[in-house]
Amino acid sequence: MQDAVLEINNIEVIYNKAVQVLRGLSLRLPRGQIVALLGSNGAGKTTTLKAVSGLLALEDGEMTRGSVVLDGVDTARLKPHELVRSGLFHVMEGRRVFEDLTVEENLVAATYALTGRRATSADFDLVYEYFPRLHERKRGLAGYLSGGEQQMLAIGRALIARPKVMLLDEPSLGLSPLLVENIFTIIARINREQGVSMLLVEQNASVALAVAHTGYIMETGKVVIDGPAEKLAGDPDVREFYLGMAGEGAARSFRDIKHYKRRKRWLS
Amino acid sequence: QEDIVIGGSIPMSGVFAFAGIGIHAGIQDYLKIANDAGGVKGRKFKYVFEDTAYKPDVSVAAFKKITGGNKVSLYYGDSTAFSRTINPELERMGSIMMAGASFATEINDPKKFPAQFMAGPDYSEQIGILLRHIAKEKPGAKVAIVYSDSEFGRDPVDEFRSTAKKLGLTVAAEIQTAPGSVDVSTEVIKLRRSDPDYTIFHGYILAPIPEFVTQMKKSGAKSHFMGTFWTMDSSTVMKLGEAGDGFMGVMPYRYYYDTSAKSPMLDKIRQMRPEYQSTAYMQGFLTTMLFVEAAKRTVGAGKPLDAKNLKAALNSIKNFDTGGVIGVPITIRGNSIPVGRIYKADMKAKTMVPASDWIHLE
Amino acid sequence: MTAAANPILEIDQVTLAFGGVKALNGVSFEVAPGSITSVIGPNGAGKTSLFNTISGFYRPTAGHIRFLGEDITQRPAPQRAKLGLARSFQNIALFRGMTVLDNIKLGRHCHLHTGVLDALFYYGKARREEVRLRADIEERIIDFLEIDHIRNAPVAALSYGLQKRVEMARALAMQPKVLMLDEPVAGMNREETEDMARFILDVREEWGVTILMVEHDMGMVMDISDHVVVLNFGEVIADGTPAAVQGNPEVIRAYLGSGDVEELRRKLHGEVEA
Amino acid sequence: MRIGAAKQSYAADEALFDSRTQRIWLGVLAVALVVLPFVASQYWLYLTCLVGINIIAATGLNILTGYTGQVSLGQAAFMGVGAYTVAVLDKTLGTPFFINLIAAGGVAMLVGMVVGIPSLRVKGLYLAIATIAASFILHFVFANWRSVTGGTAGLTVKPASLFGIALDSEFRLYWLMLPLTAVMVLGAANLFRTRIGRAFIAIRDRDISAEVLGISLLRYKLLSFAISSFYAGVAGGLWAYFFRSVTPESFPLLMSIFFLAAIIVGGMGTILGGILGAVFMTLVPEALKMVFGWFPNAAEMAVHLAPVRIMVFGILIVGFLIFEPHGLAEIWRRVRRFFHLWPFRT
Amino acid sequence: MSFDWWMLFEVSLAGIGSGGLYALAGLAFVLIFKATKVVNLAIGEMLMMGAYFFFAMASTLGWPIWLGVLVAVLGSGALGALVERLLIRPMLGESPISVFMITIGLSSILVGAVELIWGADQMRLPDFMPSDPVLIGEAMVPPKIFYGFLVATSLIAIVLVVFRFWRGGIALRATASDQAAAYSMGINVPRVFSMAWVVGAMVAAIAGIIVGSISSLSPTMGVFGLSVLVVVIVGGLDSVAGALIGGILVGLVEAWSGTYLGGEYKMLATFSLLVLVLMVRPYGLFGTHEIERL
Ligand SMILES: Nc1ncnc2c1ncn2[C@@H]1O[C@H](COP(=O)(O)OP(=O)(O)OP(=O)(O)O)[C@@H](O)[C@H]1O
Ligand SMILES: Nc1ncnc2c1ncn2[C@@H]1O[C@H](COP(=O)(O)OP(=O)(O)OP(=O)(O)O)[C@@H](O)[C@H]1O
Ligand SMILES: [Mg+2]
Ligand SMILES: [Mg+2]
Repeated sequence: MQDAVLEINNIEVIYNKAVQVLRGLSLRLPRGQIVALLGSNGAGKTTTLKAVSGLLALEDGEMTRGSVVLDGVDTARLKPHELVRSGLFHVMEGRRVFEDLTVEENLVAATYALTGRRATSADFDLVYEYFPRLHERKRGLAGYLSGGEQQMLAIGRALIARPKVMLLDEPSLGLSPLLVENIFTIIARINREQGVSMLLVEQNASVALAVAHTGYIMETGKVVIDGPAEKLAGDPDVREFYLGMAGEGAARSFRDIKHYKRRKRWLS
Repeated sequence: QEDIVIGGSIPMSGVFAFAGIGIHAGIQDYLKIANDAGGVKGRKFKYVFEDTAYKPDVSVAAFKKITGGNKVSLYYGDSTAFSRTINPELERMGSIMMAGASFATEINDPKKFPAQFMAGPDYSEQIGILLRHIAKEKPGAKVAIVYSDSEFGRDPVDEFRSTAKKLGLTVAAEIQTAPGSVDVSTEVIKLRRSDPDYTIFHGYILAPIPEFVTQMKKSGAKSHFMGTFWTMDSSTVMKLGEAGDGFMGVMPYRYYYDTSAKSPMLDKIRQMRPEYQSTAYMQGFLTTMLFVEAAKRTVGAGKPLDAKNLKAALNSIKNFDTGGVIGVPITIRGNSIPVGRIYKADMKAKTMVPASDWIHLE
Repeated sequence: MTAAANPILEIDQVTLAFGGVKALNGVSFEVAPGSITSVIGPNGAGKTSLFNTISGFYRPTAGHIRFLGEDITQRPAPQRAKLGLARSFQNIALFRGMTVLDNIKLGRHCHLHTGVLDALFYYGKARREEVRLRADIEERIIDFLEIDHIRNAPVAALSYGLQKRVEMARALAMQPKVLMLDEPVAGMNREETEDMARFILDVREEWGVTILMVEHDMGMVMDISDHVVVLNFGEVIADGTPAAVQGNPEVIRAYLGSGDVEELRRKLHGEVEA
Repeated sequence: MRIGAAKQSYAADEALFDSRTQRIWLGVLAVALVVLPFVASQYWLYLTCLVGINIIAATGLNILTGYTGQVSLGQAAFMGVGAYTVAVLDKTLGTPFFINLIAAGGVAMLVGMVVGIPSLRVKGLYLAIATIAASFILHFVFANWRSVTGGTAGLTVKPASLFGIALDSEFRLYWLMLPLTAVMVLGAANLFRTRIGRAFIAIRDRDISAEVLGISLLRYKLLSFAISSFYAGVAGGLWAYFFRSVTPESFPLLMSIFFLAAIIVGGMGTILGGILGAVFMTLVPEALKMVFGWFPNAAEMAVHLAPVRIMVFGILIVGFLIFEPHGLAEIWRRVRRFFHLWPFRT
Repeated sequence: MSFDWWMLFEVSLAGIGSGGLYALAGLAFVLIFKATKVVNLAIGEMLMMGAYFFFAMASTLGWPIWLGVLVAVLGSGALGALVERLLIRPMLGESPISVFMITIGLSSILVGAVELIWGADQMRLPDFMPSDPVLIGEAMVPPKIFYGFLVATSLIAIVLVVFRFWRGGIALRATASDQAAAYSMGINVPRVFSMAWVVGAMVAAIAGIIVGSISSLSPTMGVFGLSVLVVVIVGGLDSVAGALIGGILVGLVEAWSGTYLGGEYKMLATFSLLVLVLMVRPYGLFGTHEIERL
């Protein structure tokens, strides 16, 4: 088996000491690969990523069982910022740019991930090369960027941090089709050129499965299917529920969808 | 036989705690003396108090609580606001005579406050005593008043103006400082430029007097500085440090350590409490003495203890010897005792020494 | 389908500038009554700004907006809502301190009449109005959007998809003539997207409400829209039927990209293997 | 959820007190309140009246801060406006107390609306501090507009009188305070069953989107200030009749903080919270006094009572915010739920 | 009588000088706000604590002045850390209004504690500054004001320079803007929080010692904090330079109104200034606008 840079072993997460969201979830991220994590709304994808990056505590969440192992080290005792400095970068859902900082200051903030050593201007140039739009607006406040521009900035910050492992939470959310393509191309490039391993949460399953090596699909806090991306993309259930294909490969039309509720086979 | 109850809204804590604690001790001590002497016709005095933290609403609550649970005849109140607030209630009840820590001019009006009195000169009278002293020391002098923007501070300002005029003194400046204002440099500038011979501070306990005095002295101003009753406790004045040397003020009672004349009551106090007692203590002590005297006279005349009778008894006091607490015999015509004396700070000896004779306002 | 003779909403040379940035620059198009019109365009093209201008949150620097033939450019936002312009928001803007039911009731605000005194005493008029409102919402909106099981839940506890649905319910409670939806299916998976598409189609069919929508999910946009407007850098670069827009080379270059997942996959993997 | 409380109609579901048990308890409470003045001591009646005044003022603040999200530290000053209105009317026109009280509410309302004007531009805590400014400016007016307010010495008020009976004792005043408090609280509760209350909450949660949904911010923020300060004004008017002496120092900033603390401790944004908070915060000092009375050296300890009271005041605010942010009302709800489900606890 | 220009000059100098003290206290406020978005209503009480610590060292224990100042400042820093750990950190992620009210509670606790330990009486700090007035032309500037102003402006200058050249300033603002996101950038959020409170409390202590030595110590000293609030609102809650400008502005307005209108107008004038500034610039003169988008 390939060496895993990140291993999630059988974790359980409870919010507010009351709501259990993850129920024994396990997942492996092989070094240098991209793993896609798919699932419907509220399945617990974001929660999984937060459990890994240690941001649960901020929202009254708690990991009650299981372990997360980063590069052979159990992360239980590491604080979120220590995790970041040891090479794990979480691009959070909803972009979360620092609204009253300028674009450039947002990037500077990310240099804290580099434990002391300053980012060179080459690092910044790299980001601006990937996202020229950011360069145009580098002195503007991030809060006034459009949704897509903010997403670019969020990924740009990750680039500055040069992590080993990147957790990406719905990077395509609200992006134009062209940008989705671009961003995923860039994600693939980063993965390839810099060997960054990535755990990718996405709703846009077709693109996610296109870029990923391996895929996991979760429902209500558990993994229900996993396997190589190509194999998942061929699975009839996945095709129907995540890719919107009507059986024979043709995309289903929205106008044809009638008023009936279908059930996912793996749930029944 | 029923006890005679003295209630008290006492500021044991809060900004006025230093006074409240003294007052409390003074009341207790005189009652002990009175009770040891057998009370009034075998009736003992009982003292019931509550801490008010010098807050009028708490004070009112304390009053309700004490009067609700006891048959109170005499009451010690802690502030002008309280005296005023409770006045209609006193009139309605008609059973209690009250005195207190407030020397507000307003209260010195037997028509408006028939059931109250104060054991000393009101603030206007205090200012009057000071001005009289000034007029005698330096006729035609320029005087200034510095007062705080509060009810306490504003109380005698009109009186200051008219009395100064009457005595042929020139008003150099009237300076009001914001309550709680820290930096008084601009006020000092104003004061310095008006170049008064005498400056009277009123409405403060301590701050900002030290800063005024220090800055004025350092800038070479030649003014003398004076204070009113609540500033004049020995320990307060001593906090002025070196700059306070010569600081003068009006005081209706003898200081604890004043042995310049015979005073059996002070001897008794010094015996009961070997350490220094504040002027607030004297105030509480003397108030209680007058409470007891009024009660004695009322009971002695066979009248019921109610506000009207107690007050009438109090006003029947003529040439009364306080045992030296006040240096001259006193007569209480209205709601106040308009007597006082100027004391001056001697910083080397760390005491207040008399600077005038007893001054009696008519 | 292009705009009919009497458009319900007319955007006429609207320009909106923030300092130096021109978010909209002479945008003009029309929305036909009863249509589903989609506005698409790259990120930052000015779509949300356009919505904000229509609903009155921003005042355009120049140009006019006409609704039902009337120029509403100078009207404050609440009045526009009353006229029948309802919308949902790109970043969910539910009132988190209220239950689902209250959120929906709030939508009806501008059509209610209870005054302060009525409210304080809650006698006759106020009470009747509230009960009528409740019945209407229950029967027409909650049933329709299939959210009866959550009507008393606080919105903060709902999943993303449900929140979007409640937002739509609130907008419907405003009794809109034009319903503006800003990215109604962003962040939803295929299944939920299909649900939402179904609701949008039904609203149009059963209630006769005109729909104006911003969305990046091309599958849905091209499928259910009657009319597509493409913005880029604050300017309209294409305007027409889905098919026409889809084939427009400028739109492909600025916005759509190849649009072919298979090609993308080949591209990504080809490079990975290389 | 109450077991077996299936509603028959939407009207029933919209009712304020929806279950029978609730109505029974309400009846019991009403009877207790009627009996109280006949059994309680003068002091407890005094406290009860004070609680009534504080409930009205706290409920008013709750409408503005708890429900509309506009933090105000001016409630005491608005009360002052009400109290002065009563005192001045009483002195100059001698109008009946009922008219004076309404005028107190009305004048405070106008002042409140003026203070509320910045709320359109000034948000959140900037606004809170602007209200501090307003209360200092009002204090200045009270202290310096001598011809009307009597300067620092203030004004005295004759007792209110009803059918020729002077309401000059706690016992008599109680019969004015109790119904008035009940009516004011009920009014506030009603408010939040209608569009106006919903608009307030919407403004609290997200004011800018509320505007696009048809709620005029100008109108509703001012309305909230108006209603809230009307409550304060009435409370202040009652205060004037209760203490019968009104001075600028009667309404310090600390009093505004007290009301804020009351709604925090009671529970912001619930009517019950305003009530519980006002009761609790008024009675805490009493409880402390009792505790201090238990010490053998009670007399010496008395010196420490006030500082301890100040500290406890702070600790309550902090403690509730950290451990029970929804306040006593939430605790009460939990208790109720427990008993409703008992013994079928889940 | 012609207008006394020297008096205006002298009064203005005094106003600017005491404005420096406001600015110093404002700096303490701004540092905390910048990092934690906490509107600290207890700022006046933090000043007070510093002054009392100094009193305990220099007067009660009779330590040398410099040691007293040092220990008081360090002690205040420790208190700041404690406050942050016990009261502020549990409120991470709560609404700013709740945290604001926490600080109201804090101010009450501090006042109670001081009264419990030292009593409510006014006390004097030992004099430790040169007491001869400083002459500028014919105008006399009170020494405490003059040296206080020097301390204030130098501290502010240091802070300005530090923020200019150190990316820590960005970390501070990033933390204030979004704590979770700051964490995910590798910023040690708890440390930024506690540093801000420690440094803020230490600056407040310095201001408190100066203020205390000018007037006197008492548990009501916290009232000073109200003027500080005006200062930071006028300058902008998160602007260091704003604190300086705001402080001087408020100092001048107080001095002029106090001199030419009377002491009772001081508060009125400052609060009117506050309302005026807020109406024209809702985020103060240099404050950051809150971003509002739909
Ligand atoms: N802070 C929280 N407190 C309580 N419950 C929470 C919290 N955050 C999330 N949840 C709940 O946990 C569940 C999983 O949420 P999560 O955000 O992980 O889902 P997700 O898979 O990322 O969904 P989406 O696709 O909508 O982003 C949801 O039911 C949500 O309501
Ligand atoms: N209040 C504002 N101040 C300054 N610039 C703004 C403001 N609002 C929007 N902008 C700018 O206007 C442009 C258009 O933004 P808008 O949000 O309308 O884009 P959009 O088309 O909705 O993009 P997306 O699809 O990413 O949501 C962007 O460049 C944005 O930065
Ligand atoms: Mg998620
Ligand atoms: Mg948008």
